[in-house]
Formats: sequence, C-alpha cells, structure tokens
Amino acid sequence: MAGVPGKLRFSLGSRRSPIGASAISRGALAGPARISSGALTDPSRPFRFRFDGRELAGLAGDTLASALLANGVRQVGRSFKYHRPRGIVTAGPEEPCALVDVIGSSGREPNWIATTLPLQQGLVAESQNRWPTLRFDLRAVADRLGRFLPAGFYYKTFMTPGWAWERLYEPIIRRAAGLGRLAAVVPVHADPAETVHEHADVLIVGAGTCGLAAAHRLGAAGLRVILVDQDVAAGGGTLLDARWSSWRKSVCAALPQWPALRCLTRTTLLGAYGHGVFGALETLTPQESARFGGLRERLHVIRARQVLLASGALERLIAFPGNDMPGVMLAGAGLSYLKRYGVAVGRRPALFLNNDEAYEAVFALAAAGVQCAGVIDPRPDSRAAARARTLGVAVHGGAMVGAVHGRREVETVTIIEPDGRRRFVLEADALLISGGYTPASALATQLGATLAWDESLAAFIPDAAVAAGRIAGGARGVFGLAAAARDGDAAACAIAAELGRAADGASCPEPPPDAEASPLRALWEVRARGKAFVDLQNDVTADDIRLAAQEGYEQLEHMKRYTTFGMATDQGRLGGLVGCAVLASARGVPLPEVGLLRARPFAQPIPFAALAGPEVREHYRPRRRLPLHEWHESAGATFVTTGLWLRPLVYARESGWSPVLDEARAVRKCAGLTDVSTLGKIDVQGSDAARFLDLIYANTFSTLAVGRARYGIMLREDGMLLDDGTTSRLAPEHFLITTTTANSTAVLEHLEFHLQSTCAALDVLLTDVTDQWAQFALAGPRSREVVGPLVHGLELSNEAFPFMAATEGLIAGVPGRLFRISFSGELAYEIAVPAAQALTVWSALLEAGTRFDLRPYGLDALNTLRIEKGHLTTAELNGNTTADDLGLQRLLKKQGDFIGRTLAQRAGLNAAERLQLVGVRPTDRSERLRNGSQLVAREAPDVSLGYLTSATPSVEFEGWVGLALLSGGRQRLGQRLLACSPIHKETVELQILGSHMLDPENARVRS
Amino acid sequence: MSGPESTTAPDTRAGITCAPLAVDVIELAARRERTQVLKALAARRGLPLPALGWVAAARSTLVLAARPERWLVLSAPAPPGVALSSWRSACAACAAAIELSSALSALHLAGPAVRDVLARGCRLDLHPAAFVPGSTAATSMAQVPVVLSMLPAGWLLLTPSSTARHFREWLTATATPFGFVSAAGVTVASLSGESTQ
Amino acid sequence: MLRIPCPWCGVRDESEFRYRGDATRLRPSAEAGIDAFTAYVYQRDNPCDWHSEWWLHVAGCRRLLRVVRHTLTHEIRSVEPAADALAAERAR
Amino acid sequence: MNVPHRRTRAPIRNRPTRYSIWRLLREGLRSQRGWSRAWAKASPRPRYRVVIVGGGGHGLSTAFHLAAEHGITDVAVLERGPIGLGNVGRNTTIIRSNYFHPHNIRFYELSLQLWERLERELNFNAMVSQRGTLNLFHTEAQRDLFTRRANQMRLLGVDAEALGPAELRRLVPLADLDNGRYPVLGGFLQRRGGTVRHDAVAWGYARAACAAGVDIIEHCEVTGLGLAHGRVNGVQTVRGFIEADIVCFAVAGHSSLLANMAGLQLPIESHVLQAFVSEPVKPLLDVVLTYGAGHFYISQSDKGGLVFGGAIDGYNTYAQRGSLPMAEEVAAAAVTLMPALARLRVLRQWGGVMDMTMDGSPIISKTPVAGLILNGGWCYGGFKAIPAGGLATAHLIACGTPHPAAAHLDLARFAEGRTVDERGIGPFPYLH
Repeated sequence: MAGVPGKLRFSLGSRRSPIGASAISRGALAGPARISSGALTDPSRPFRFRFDGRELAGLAGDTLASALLANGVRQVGRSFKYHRPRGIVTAGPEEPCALVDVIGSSGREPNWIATTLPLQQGLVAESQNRWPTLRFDLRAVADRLGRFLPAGFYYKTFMTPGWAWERLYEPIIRRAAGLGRLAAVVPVHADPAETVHEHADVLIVGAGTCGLAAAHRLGAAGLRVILVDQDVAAGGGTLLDARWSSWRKSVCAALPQWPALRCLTRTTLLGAYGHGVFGALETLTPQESARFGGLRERLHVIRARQVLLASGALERLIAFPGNDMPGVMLAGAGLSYLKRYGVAVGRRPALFLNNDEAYEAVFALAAAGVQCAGVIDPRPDSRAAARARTLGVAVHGGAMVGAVHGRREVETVTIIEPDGRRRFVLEADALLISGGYTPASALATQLGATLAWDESLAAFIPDAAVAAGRIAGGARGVFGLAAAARDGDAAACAIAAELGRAADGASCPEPPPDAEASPLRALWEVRARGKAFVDLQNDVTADDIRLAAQEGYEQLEHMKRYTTFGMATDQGRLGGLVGCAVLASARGVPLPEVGLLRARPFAQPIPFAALAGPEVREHYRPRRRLPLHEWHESAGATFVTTGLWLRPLVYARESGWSPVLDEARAVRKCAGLTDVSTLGKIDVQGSDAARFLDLIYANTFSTLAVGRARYGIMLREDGMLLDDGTTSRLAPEHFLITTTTANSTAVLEHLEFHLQSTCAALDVLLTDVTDQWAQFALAGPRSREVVGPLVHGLELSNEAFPFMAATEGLIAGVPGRLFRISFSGELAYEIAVPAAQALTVWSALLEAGTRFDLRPYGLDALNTLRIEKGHLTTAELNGNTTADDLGLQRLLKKQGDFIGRTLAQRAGLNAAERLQLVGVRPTDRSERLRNGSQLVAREAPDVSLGYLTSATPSVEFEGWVGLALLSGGRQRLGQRLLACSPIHKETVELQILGSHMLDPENARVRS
Repeated sequence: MSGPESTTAPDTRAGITCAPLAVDVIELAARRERTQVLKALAARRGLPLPALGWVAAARSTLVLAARPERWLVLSAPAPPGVALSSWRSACAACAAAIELSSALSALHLAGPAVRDVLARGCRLDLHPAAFVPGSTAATSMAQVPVVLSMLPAGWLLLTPSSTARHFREWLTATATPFGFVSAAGVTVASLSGESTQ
Repeated sequence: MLRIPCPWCGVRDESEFRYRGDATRLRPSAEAGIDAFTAYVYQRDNPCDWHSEWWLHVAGCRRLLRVVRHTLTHEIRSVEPAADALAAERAR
Repeated sequence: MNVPHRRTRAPIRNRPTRYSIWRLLREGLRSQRGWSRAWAKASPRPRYRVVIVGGGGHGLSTAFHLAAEHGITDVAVLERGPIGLGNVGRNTTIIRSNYFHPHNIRFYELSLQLWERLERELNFNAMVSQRGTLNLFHTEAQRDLFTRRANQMRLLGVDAEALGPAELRRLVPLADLDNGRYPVLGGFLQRRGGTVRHDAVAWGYARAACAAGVDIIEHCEVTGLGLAHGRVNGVQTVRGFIEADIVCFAVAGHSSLLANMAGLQLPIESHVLQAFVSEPVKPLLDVVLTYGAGHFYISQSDKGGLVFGGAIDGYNTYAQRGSLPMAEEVAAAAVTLMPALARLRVLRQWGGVMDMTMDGSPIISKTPVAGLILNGGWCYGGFKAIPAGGLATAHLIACGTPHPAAAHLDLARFAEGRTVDERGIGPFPYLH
C-alpha cells in the first residue's frame, strides 16, 4: 500500500512547480500529455513500446499506464460483463480496469496491471476482453441489453431444454467471460522461482512516513527489522510532496547504518498466516532478474516476533452514472501521474471531491499550469475550497456530478443540486474523483483486529494493537503524513518495549507540519438515471445491489456472491465500502450493521510460479536412487518410479513381457540377482527390543533365536494389516526389521509413535538404516553355489545355514549380513552390505555367477515370481485386508497383547463374505488376465464378488496366473468365475485356486 | 586454522564453495538412562560428547549432537567396519553404535553467500546471532532431511545418500547466481582443527 | 502456519512435524475389550477449544511431543515430551 | 439404479416469482420491480415436527426432500448466520460418482442423477455442468486401482472410461503428460461428472423448500438440546426454545460440537480444507482434472477463474482459513501438471472446516439419542452428495429406516468393523 498516506493529505503550502518542469522543453518528452519530467521518469532514456499494435513512446521509470496516458491513450480495456469502454482509474496495484495482456518471449501473459507494470524498451501489450477490436467490440451489445441482464440473471433462465446448458448457453457464457488469454502451450523450461525464508524481530508493512519513522526507531534500537513496501521506492506520500523530500532523504540515508534492518521495496505483503508468519512477494528489477536467471518474483516467507502494519489507506470512488467512463480517475491517481511521471491526465480536468485532502490534486494541477474546468464539492465550502479559489479555480460548492457524457471518453460533466435538479453542464476532458479514504485494514483483520466505525472519517478503523503486533498511521485512520510519522514512532516504541529493548536511540528528524483540513462529507452515491458502478471490474452497479437486497440477498456475503461485487482481482478495494453503504441504504440500516467485505489472502494476485517455488516439474519430488543406480543404468535397465525411488523394472529397453520372463525363468532354472535395497530397514536395539516387537508384530518375536529371521505381520490398531516383512535377530538385544518399500516411512513412524507413547518405558532404540545397507536377493536353485565361495568360513549347507537363517560376516571381503529368505519361492539368499561397498559385492556375485548363467532381474520379474508363489505386495496389503483375508490367520499369536489384536475380533472383520486371497488361472490358458478386473458369477454378471489384484504371464505354469481378493474365496477353491473388465470389453473365465500356486509345501525354499 | 579456502584454490568470485567430505559416521544412541555412562565412556576415549545442538571436535574427529541422547561421530575414512567395531564393543552396555557411513553423504560449504543460499531452502534462523559457530541442527531442506552444522571453518551438511544427487542438484541451481564453486574434497581433520562450544 | 516450540530443537515450522492426533486417548489394556478399543480408536472430543495432541518431530529430534493448542486461534499453550506428558497423566 | 418414484407433492405456500427468460424480459421493461424474495425470512414458531439444524446444502436439501418426497412441511431449518455460507459456499464445486466401494458408488450415483434434473426441479439455474471429471494416473499400481474402480462402476451401470495419452492430449492440451518426474500414463474419465455453481445450490433449495412451506430461520444459533428420558424434544436457540419431535443435525464441520450437546462423541475430527481461485482468463480447461502424483484438482468456472484445491492441512482446527505451506504445495502440483499456469496468478485462498471421519466416508444415521438424526462426516465429499444426502436424510426422518442407498453410512459401522475406507488409510482422519 505504498504511498498511501500520501494519497490522504498533501501540504497545502507547496507553491513550487513540479520537480524540474521548468528545466525541460516539452518536445523532449515522450508523449503529448507529458508536461514535465516526473520524479521517477528519466527523459534521457526514451523507450518505444506497442499497445494494440500502435507504436508509442515512453520513458524509463514509466509504468505502462503512465506511458499510455502520456500518449493521450485513455481507453485501455473493456469491462467484464457489459464490455463498456474502460480507462485507467488508479495509479497503483488496486487498479480494477487497466488490465492488459503482455506478449513476451515466453508467450502471452494475461491480466498484467498497467498501473504497476514497469515500462520496458520494446514492451508489447494488448487490451483484453474485446472482439474484434478495442474501439469496436461486438460484445458491447451486452451494454445495450443491460436491462435484461440484471445481477444474477443467469440463475433465472437457460434451464430448458436440459441438454442445452452444456452445449449451447454455457459455451457462449464461457467465451464471453474471462479477462485475458493465456498461451495454451507446455513451456519447455520451468520458470525460475525461489522461496526465501526470513526471520525478524519486527516486520513493518509499508514504508510511508509511518513505516519509515518506525523503522528508524527500531533500527536504532538494534532490532532485526524487515521493512516491506510494494512501491518502487520507500517514502509513500512523501514522494508526492516536495516539502517532505529532505525528511525522506535523511531517514532513508540513516536506515543503512543498521545492518540488522532490511528494506524490501517492490514487495507486497500477501497475507498473515498466524504464529508470526507472513508471505510477501517481491518483484525483481530487470538487473536483478538477469542475475537470477530470469527470476521475476521472489516469495519471502517471513517469521516475525512482532508486526507493525503501516499500510496506509486507500482512496475510494463515488458511485454516479458514468463513473466508469475513460477519463474518470481517482484524484490521488491524477496527482500521482503528474508528480511521479509528469503526465497531466487532462488538458481541462474537472474534479469531484468530498474532502480537503484530495484538493492537493487541484493545487498541483494549477501549479503545473493545467487549467481545471472546475471543482464540484458536495460541501458548501471548506478550507481547501477557499484556497483553490485564491488560485483562480472555480469551485462549485453544494453540488454533485449527476452524469458524465462523451462518445468514448469524458467530454462533459453534468452538475446537479443535492436534490437532483440539474445545475449546468461543464466541459471537461477528465474527471478526478475522491470519495474519501478507507484504511487498508485487510491485514489487520487477518491478525484478528476488530473494526470500529468512525463517523467523522466515514470509515472502519481497526484496533491499534493486535496479538504480537500494532497498527499505525493511515491504516488506523491517523491521516496526514506528519501525524502518521508520529503514530508510527509511538507504535515502534511500544513494540521495542514489548521486545525488551530501550527505544532511546536517535529519532528521525522533525517532520513538516500537517495543515488544517475541514472534515469530509460522506458521499457514497449520486442517484440519477444510468449505470452507477460500485465494482468497476465485475460491472456491478448500485442498482444491482438494490435488486439483490430486494430478492432477499441482503446479507453482505449473499449480496457479494449474488452480484459478484468485490470478487474481482482488485477485491473491491475502490468501491468496497461504497457498495456496503448502498446496501445499507437499500436495507434502511446504518452502515456498520452491514459490515465490511472480508479480505482474504492474497493481498495481490500471485503467479503460480512464485507460489510454487523451485520444486516443480522435474524437481517436484526428490529422486531416491539406489547405491547401484549407475550400474543398473549401464546394464541397460528400464527404470520405474515407486514412491520416491527409481528401481530397475527390467534389464531391457524394449517393452513387452519376453525380457521379463527370460529374467524370471533364469531364476527358476538356475539363479538371478536383484537389487532390493529399497526395502525399509529399521535397526532395533535395547534390552526390551523383543518385548517391543511382540507388541508391534501380530506374531511372536521374543521366541526368535539369535541368527534366525522370521516373517512378520504388523496390524493397525483397527485390525487391518499395516505391513509385512522379515525381521532378524542379530544379537539377543539387536533386531533388524525390513519393511515393504512403500510403507517404510509409515512403519518407522508407527514404531516411534508407540515406543514413545503406548510403551514409553521400554529400553529400545530405533534407527532408520535404509540408506546404510545395499541389499541383494540372490535366488534360484544354484544360488548356494554362487554365494558359497564368497562367504569365507561360513558353512552354507542346509543343516548349517537353513531356511530363515541370518548371520553377520564377510561377503566378498566386505563385512555384511547374509539371510536365507525368499520372496521368489526358490532357494534364495539376501545379502546386505554397506551401500558404499555395494558395487564390490554385486560385481563379485555376478562374477561368481557367470558359470551358472546368473543374471540380474528387475522388479517385473520379481513380481512374476512372487505372484506364482502367492507372496504379497501393497496390491494385496491395501489397507482394507485383514490377516485372515490374506490367509495369515495362523500367524496371530494366541496369547499376549499386540497392536490391532482386539479390534481384529470385530464381527465385520471376520464376516464370511469378506474378500479372501486366492490364486486364479484362466480356464482357457491362451487368455490374458488384467489387474483390476472384477470377479463375477456367470449367473449374476453385475454383482462383484471381488477383484484381481495381481496378474502375470507365468514361467512355471502355462499361460497367465494371478492373485485375487474374492468374497468367501477359500470356500470357492475349484469354482469357475468370470473376470470381467468392462472398460476393456473383456471377460475371461477363471478357475479359483489356493494362493500358493507354486510349491505350496515350501520344498524349494528349504532345498 | 585450515578451512577449505586454504585447502582448495581460493576463488575470489566465489560466493559459495562446495566440497564433498569423505567421512565415516557412527551414531551413538544412549540406552535408556545410560546417557551419563556413555558420556563418561566417551570422555575416557578422549571424545567429549557435546550438549544437544552443539558440535564438539577432538582428535580429528567431529561429534554432532543434533538429536537428544544421540551423537554422530565423524572421523576420517577407515576400512569398512573398523570404526564401528571399536565402538560397538566399548559401549555395548550403555549405547547402541550404528554404522551410518554409507547412509549419509557430507558436504562442506564456505563463502560469504552460504547463508543467502541456505535461506532459500532452510527454514531455520541462520543469523549469526541465532546460529553461532559450533551449532548443529537436524532439519529439512529441498524436501530431504539435513543435519546442518556451523563450524569455524564453514558449514557441514549431512544428507541421506539416496537423495544426495537430488540435494546436490538443488544446491548447485540455487547457489549459481551467487557464484558457485565446486572444490576438491576436504578432510575431517581440516574441520575439527579447532574445538568449539 | 503453525510454529511449534520443540523442547529439544527450538521453534520449528509445522512442516517439520507429523501430526498424530488426539493425545487424550491412551491405549487401553489388552483385556479392556472391543468397546474400550473402539472408543480409543474412533471416538473423539474434537473440541473447538484447547486440544491436546501428538506431534512427531520427524525432521528434527524425532521425538513425540504433546502439544496443547487452541483449535480456533491455533495458539499453542504448552509443548512437552510425550514421556513427561504421560508421566503427568499417570500421576493424575 | 433409479431415483425413487415421486410421491404426491406438498401443498405449495408462499410461491415465489417463477423464473424464466420471459420473466426476465418483462422485468427488464419494468426495471426489475416484480422480483420477489428468493426465500422468506421466517421467525421461529414454538414447535415443529422436524427441526433441521444447519442451513447449508444438506440441511436445505433435507428440508426440500421432506416436503417434496414425503409431504412433511412442518419443518424448520435453523442457521446460526445467513444460510449457505459454510462448506456449500466454500468448496471446489465438483460433482462425480467415481468411487471404489460399491455402496458409495450407488449413493453418489443417486446424487448425480438428482443433480441432472436439479434445475427443472427447483426452477433455479445452478449451472450443473457435466463437463467430465478426469483422473490421471502415473504408475502401474494407480492404473490397476483405477481399472478396478472403473470396472466396479460399470458393473453398477455407472459411466467410466479409460483414456490413453493421445486422447488426454486432445482433452487437456495444457497438461504436461511427459513430465520427467511423474509422467502421465493415462487417465480415467467420468463424462457425467462436472461442476455446479455452489452458492446457487443453497439458494435454489432454500427457495424451493420455502415455497413448499418450510421455515428457513437465519441468525438462530442452537445453544442446547432439549432431552427427556433419552429422547430429544426440541432445541434451545438464541431465539428461544423450539419444540420438535425430530431434530436433525446437518452441520458438517461442526457436528462434534452439536453432538456434545447430546452427550455424544463422534468418530469425527474437524480439519480445514483449502480452496483457491485464480484470476479469470479465457477458456483453457474444459474438464475437472485430478492429478495422481500429488493432492491437486482443478477446473475452470464459467466466470473464467481456475478453481482448485489440495489436501486438508492435516491437524484439528475450526479456523476457516488456509495456511501458506499447503498453498505452496498445491501450486507446485499445479505448475508440475500444467506448466503453462506458471504465469497465471492466484487470486484468493480460503478454507472450509470439514468433518473428517475415521474411515473417510460420511454418516447418515440415527444416534443413540432417540429422535436425533445425524447428517455429517462428509469429509471433502459433501458438496456432490447434497441432493442424495438430503433425500436419504429425509427418508430416514420420514420413514424411520435408512434409505437403501445410504444404509452403509450408519454410525454403528465403526464398532462393528464395517468401515467404508475408500483408500485403505485407516482410522487417521488427518491422513484421509
């Protein structure tokens, strides 16, 4: 809300002409309407730019809006609903109308706010929401038909025939709606973005006199301060008032002496998120942007112990017929264009003001030699009016603007008496209006401030203090640059005290005094024939609000949603209070009873890119890579993403089953080697380790002998299976848990939670060692012969190292662990070694295996093997299956407590019709199976009895095999059912088998 | 003291210098109510265990206390298993010694822009007054866990080895605008030269 | 956005923690029966008021914390290690 | 399955202005003087047969269906503030019936069928727009889950189809299907899914219910429950005690607080779900799109704004506001799925408080307190369920037996182990 206090009140003393005006000859200045070089523009650096194809001239320091006005361009867009011509209304981010498409190197970007868009050499901009052209827009017919399109008209028609909405009405509405157009392509490169985490003692929002004075005070007190302001420079209102330039210069010169104080200009506070956290969006200068590889905005996440809201106030509009015509503009904006950019917004502007502060525009125009057509003021007289007269400006007191006329922009202004009688018509080419000022209280309310109605200011004023923060200056109705500065300084002292710091440092120089001003007269709407707008972007008129009230949408929130009032990109900053006042009078209640629109984040629209930060697209999630990732790559593996991991799917580039089945066959025939390092590994140590595992696992581990492994299942407390895996006892008080890849994080947290809550007294230490250990499965009838030679001094005979044995020892000279466990259903070993030595051992195994045609196999082959064997993955452990469902009932320990024990006994978890795990094969061996097929009986083809979880072509059996969850499955062995996949128009007849299709007696794994 | 600036070619344009650190990591986790015993034992072995949040350095070894009752002992690489077995036998009664040399990958950062770069991923307050030399903390950056330590000789980052490449890519991209220089490896000795805390 | 003062690690952003829900529910004894476990697992006070809840500091100390937080204002009244919280619970 | 056959309508009282194009033209010529209130501002009468607490989507829909289906018009809807400003006015406006659980498919399909004829039934254009809901998948495992779901839907006669990359490119040209991290392998489309203008749903039901004789009483907060020997006999409100034979809670987000008045504890936690809207742009997204590699769904409103959301913030709260981390997370998913959005701007974020149940499915059920009916626990599926939720709740109130399509949503399912856990997450509301 930069510069906002400045919009409030300007010295009445300044007689000096605008900065440097005399020095510069008009010819040298870009644009006919530029009468001087403004405070921000640099006549020595002219820019060329294009608007709607027209080549125009501007200056460095211009915004697009100021450059357009300098070139006399008034109409810059069409309105949302009626497609009425619209011009530039403000000089800041609160602009509702001047939104344009910018065509840049990266394509078309919609809805740039011309009043804040810095002009650049060669900028190309286009007006929005018009067809075919801005001057001639066919959709403007909506304006002619306006009387038939009142607020919410679409709720009352387009209902028949039923099909017509999607196919006829809606497409038309959708095409008419929307503002700009977005280039609908997939950009090759991600936009650079970055999120910066900030910490401060105090965050000051707004660097007007209030914020600057506070920053000076807190900086001197040695506090860590972040001062943000959305304007291109600190100073706020002082940038528009020559009397204040020395004060501003001395304060801004003082701030850098305190290294703990940072000032972020071009930075908008987006919202307050509680616990002292704020989001702020910084727009980078071209130079900085170049340094940061084209970065345009930077998101700051600020954590502050205290916050000071010095965000000032906003000038508001007055509702009267034609108040949306190009050439009608806020008085503060007119002043801003004159002072900052040297642009006169009209050759003969009229002004419609209800407060003394806004007269500063009159004085400045007069001083710049611009002849005012006259000032219309509902107040009979005022100090400022008197002074305007002394400058030879005609002031029409006790009058109002009843209408504005002109073909495309303001030509005449009709002046009426308060009772509505026409007084006379004034020739003018612009109309500057001011309806008073509304404190920027959005952030205050987000911080929990309550608002109180102030009759004299005709505005809602927030409390001065909120939790961990204060509100000062214009933001709480303390208007006037000097008054705001004093208020900011006082608030700063209070905050310093809050933080236990003496605030006795040097205070900033004495500010020039504020001048006396007569009170404003609240004026919301001038009622006369024609559309009087309260929301310029969404085309909401005062009549719309009255209609809403008439139809019962009289609560502010209802009216807002019914009329779309205040829902535009400007969030109703200009007309918000005006609309509320119109609603209040329609309901015949005082304004405070209606309340104020709730302002939600974001205070300013924020690009997706800036909010998303750098972790998008390629980097959306980290990649977890296996210790042997490069080896797998060089071996020609195709990788698959499972969770965060990249795993070798198959060692072939081409898709299809044959390479997979070759790998699987090798395992069944002789031996294969696969990388299972992604398995979660949790090191469990402590004198209570066994007790703890007995509680965590549904089966018993305290009875497990050292040097043995056991397959275990964990339940959730609700009795459903959480995870499975083999856990080994390496020493009496030392276990190693392996979890499924998918659940490793969840299981660790499950264990940590229970270790610290349900059994907090146990002596157990849990450590995640997943990344420490590379783990390989060596499977196949010849695997013993492969690994044997590599484990010196370790007897691998069935007697010495039987199925489910586990030991530590040297493997290929590397200290590691050897387990005799099998997922494939073959004689198999799992070898674990430190990840750093993975390659040594893996190569040694392959080397040793060459005689046996040992080959690496990927995840697909592993899956084929385990399906044949009937082993489980997350396809079966899907969070809705019980131990009994999967045929693991026998594992549940008979006595002793364990997680999930009690609730697993609930009737619903033991119902006969529950889905149980079975094996399936197509009766016609030539037919394929498909995961996700539904199982049905031939006689009831629309009643699902279950579904296929996993299927694969088999290397052991002819054709396909699969696993399925089938209602009452174990009672259906031998039955024939249909597996149907309607979305593929497939139906296959199946025979139902036990889930352990391969070697049910486990002879192979024990061989 | 010998920081990376001396061990590697100093680059005046470098805002941030990044070097890998080859190191053995053993985690000592005190058994329930055995913390004092472990501390005494470590002290006898000439290795004072620092308080939570601090780094101690002794005998070309760094000890990080980033988690309560747990210490990461960083020492120069030895043959696999050597570092572990010495601790395992010594502290069996009072602590678990867990080998994490392969689980963690270590980076050393130095240069004027380190804080600026870290602030683009690290949510902690790294202001010199808030995170003084000798501090260590477990947190997360770029979506991966990080143990972040500030030493007199610069910054030490430990991240999981499975995401080390991801983290290095993130760091490089983030640091480039500040002048990113990739340097040769540094040694634990060069970092532990000076005792802190 | 929550900032949780971890007794071990200091004030940290909520993104470092894993929420574990209502901390007033303690696991019943093995014999307590289905109703007791149903209440433990499923029934919640869910107050619009001060709420005692578990947070696991996964990105930091990996300790389980009991946080007392207001569910409307999000103000945090107390944070303590689970062990201490449970000890106090038993004392009561 | 078909929508139950319509019974004899209730006698229509205070009939509002009939909406039509002709009426628009007529009012246009007489400066809109003839439009009447959409719903009357009723004051509480001392007793009603049925009192519905909660003037949101489900409460108003229940009232409408009590009148329209069962001829029960001695009904009051009590709302703490103005109607329709809870979750019915805060959601991402999506309707669909693509669920895993057969019972859920039946229930939400019933709702979808009611949506399809909502406007003619209410004479209020809620802009039911069946533009299709599209779920993307990125892994084989996801494909299998979606296949299973789509096949289950088709078995029940609900539309679902699988789309390949080529069709996806045509349907959502902005989606980066080849994204290097989680490439899109395919998608599943329910063409009959889509969006509805959310506010209009509340207003439309309110107007129709009011027309049928229901009292809609705003600014009437319920402060207590009248109980006598284990049965409700009314509600205490800020505007006095109101007698009632049956009291129905339809206050999702705050169900626990009202249940506490009856001494009940529910299997519910309240969590905030955020929603977002971008600045309006010309049409660029024609379906409701759901990402598979992160919590993110998005559609474009008729006004041109992109409406999108993600997961719940994940800790108990009653604060209707969003947090920054979730906003960042959602935006990251958005840019990853549709990189062209990078330069579009997000306009607003807001939050709605959800009843998150322990199994992620809603509750339409009698309670241990006689005469007290609960409609709640909608998690983030409440909006799409408004027509069927109201229909089923009205049926339970009027007939005393569960509606066949909602029988599985009873409270007893938790104790009996019949939970309806779509994604198998378990009793962790903050993870659903």
